[in-house]
Amino acid sequence: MSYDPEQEPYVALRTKALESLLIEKGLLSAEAVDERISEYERDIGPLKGAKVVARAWVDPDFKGRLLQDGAAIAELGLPGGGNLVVVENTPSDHHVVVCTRCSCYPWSVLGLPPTWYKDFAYRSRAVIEPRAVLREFGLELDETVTVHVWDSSAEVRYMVLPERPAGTEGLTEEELAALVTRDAMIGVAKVGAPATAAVAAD
Amino acid sequence: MSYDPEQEPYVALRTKALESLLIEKGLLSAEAVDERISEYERDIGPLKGAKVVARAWVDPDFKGRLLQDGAAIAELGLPGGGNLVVVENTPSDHHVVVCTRCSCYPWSVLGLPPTWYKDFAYRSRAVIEPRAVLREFGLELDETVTVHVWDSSAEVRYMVLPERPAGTEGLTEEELAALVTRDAMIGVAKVGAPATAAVAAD
Amino acid sequence: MNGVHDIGGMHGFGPIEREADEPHFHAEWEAHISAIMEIALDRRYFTIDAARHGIERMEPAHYLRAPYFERWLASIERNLIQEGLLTDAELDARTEFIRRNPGADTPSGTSTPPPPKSHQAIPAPPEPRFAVGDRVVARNVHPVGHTRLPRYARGKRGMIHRLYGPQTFPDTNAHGLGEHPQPLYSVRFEARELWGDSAEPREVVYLDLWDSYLESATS
Amino acid sequence: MNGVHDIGGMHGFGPIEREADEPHFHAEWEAHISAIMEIALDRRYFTIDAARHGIERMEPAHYLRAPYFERWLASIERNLIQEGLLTDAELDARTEFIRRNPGADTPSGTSTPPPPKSHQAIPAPPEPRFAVGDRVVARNVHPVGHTRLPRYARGKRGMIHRLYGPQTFPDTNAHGLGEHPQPLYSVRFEARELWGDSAEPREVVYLDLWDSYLESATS
Repeated sequence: MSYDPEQEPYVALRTKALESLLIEKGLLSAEAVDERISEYERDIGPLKGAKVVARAWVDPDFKGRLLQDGAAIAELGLPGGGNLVVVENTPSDHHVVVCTRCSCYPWSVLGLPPTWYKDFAYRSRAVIEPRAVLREFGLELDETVTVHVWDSSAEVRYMVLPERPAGTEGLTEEELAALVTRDAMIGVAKVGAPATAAVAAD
Repeated sequence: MSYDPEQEPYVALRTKALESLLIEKGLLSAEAVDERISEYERDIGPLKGAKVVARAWVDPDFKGRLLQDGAAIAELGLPGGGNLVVVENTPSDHHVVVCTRCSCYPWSVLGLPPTWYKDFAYRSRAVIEPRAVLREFGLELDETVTVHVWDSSAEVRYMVLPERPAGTEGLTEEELAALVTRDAMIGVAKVGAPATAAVAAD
Repeated sequence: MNGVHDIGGMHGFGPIEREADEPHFHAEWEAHISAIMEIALDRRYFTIDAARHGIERMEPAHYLRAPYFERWLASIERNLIQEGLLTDAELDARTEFIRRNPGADTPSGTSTPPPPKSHQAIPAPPEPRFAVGDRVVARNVHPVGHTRLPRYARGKRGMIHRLYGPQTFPDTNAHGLGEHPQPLYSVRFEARELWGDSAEPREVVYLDLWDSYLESATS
Repeated sequence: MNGVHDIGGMHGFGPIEREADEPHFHAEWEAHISAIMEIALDRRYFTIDAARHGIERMEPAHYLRAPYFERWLASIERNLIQEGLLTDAELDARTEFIRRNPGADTPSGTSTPPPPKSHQAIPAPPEPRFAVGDRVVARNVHPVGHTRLPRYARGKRGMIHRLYGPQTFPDTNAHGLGEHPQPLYSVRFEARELWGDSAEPREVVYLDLWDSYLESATS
């Protein structure tokens, strides 16, 4: 098949062909596709995860239940915690999440994954040189810190509970949630103090 | 850089550019390149190896020296045996040669390697499923035979001494050499008896 | 399978490239592929394990060259064709039609959707063979089919970190051979065990591994 | 490095494709690349180890996509540029000139060839640590640089099958860090040790391994 690069990319044409054939065969409805796409457009990214983190920071009992079982996010009205495991960063232990074989990601709390999470560089390197990877994200860990890498090889999904930054004692739960970034919940960043949060936000 | 597929392939242009720059800089002479290319054109492929095999079949003392040290090919006036190791196929042991990480090959006795030897399929599979690979070459080994796979990872080069086929008792050394194929000296084939040799030859 | 997708620990893929203000999708077709994949999985046209394996079976150079959602497209195609729901020729012809007639109508649905495949009877999962703290070895296996046990962990010693409930076994489910749930474990590996002297200091790696991927380290 | 070139034991590369009556080269440029490579090695513009590593450092998707002699071209370019004998810009410009002026003369040699690089002093190789029949383990290492120890053998037990004389150590020589010759051994591995239950019956694999790739299996 000849392909003119001035035209639509071949994958776009092929996708239209696939969708149209599936609709013709009654295997798919255009409405169902549109509905999913609207959901993507409404995707609030990592805001759900940020709410979970903020609550865990202000409510030690909730934090305990959350670390025991990710299903505790239901207490915030959030679905999808059934296969969620939350791991907690501390001054001595840093956690970071990857999926080396495909792109498993905690969608229920973080929304759609960034492309770098799905790219070969992150997938290949995070398990063998996590400190070098974190350095590229601007995060230099002290050599006394243990790095815990979670390679999501099954249907369990991992989210990192970042450390609460200093100087946030007076903030409300909502203000705290606004500090929490997607990258901090993947484990490739820390949550910055309020003064620096604007810079650290993704 | 724009590239018109009707023109010469980009790699051909790039090769010309490389050669012309090296000549301009005095790092290469056109004559030296031409001389090498003439050598390739005169390359007699696996005929040297075939001579070695035939001699080993008719001269047990030579065979002993050859299996001890590939440098014995010098007795036939052949250079390049200094890093050569010859391994002998028998009814109980079958040897096959591969280079999984690049394309190391016993050029001094077999000439230029075939493309399949350098391709990913052979390189990846020969060490993990040699019997399946040999089957694709039409060689079904009895399950009692041990398969020895030589992955050429250093500057040693391996050549297989195939089994002498039955029914060749009356043949001269030259006639025997004519039966021996490149594939048999790589170890992906056996040497056929004279009646079938025309079919088995590569 | 020992495929190029099993990329953990590989070198040569360069620095991590981040995009500022990245959109959810970089082209409209990507959102459509994502939606079609989700619907196909919901309707059980194929399983998530078959979807992953469909990506893994891409020609290796194509896998490395294709953008992310093109890999999904490749797997959707392969699985639908394998299930007999589409043919490659139909897809080629329809693609060509759309290329020649941009914006033209294509036939709308003429049949009712098939009912979702019913679940097969699922055997009861075996009891967990290991407990938290047990020393285990990930088996040195190299199956040609789908597996979630990465090459970098095979033959390596670890410790059971946590028990999870049983999960569908991908190695059978990806091939339509049944769900055969098994106990799943979080297994903790010291980086030094995985990478030898090349390991960074103070690193541990956790993998979620099924019961049959593991052997007792003392056996 | 753990690169895509380290392909032994991988799945997914399909059947072996043989060509009947295959010519030595499939295009004229291939013969030229082969000649240029041989001359460059003879003249010691770079070492065979650097040549191999130049191929290994190709972008992985390019490595898998490029025909064989294009991989040689890539390595020659990279090594000559690294040695300061050429620049990428010169190559781009000359390629463009030849594209626009097919058949036109290009400048002929204006300088005399540099004398071949003299060999550096080569340290005496250490004595072999192992003897035929010794049980050894290939080290579990994952260097980012060049190595000839394939991933499939790392951490695996074998037996010294044969001693060879010392050979230049590729892991240093590829990086211009000296020849540092070491004893070389033919090491025999049972396929079952390498591939576990996935091994074919009655198979052994031999690798030529340098002294420092090995540890005693009893230590």
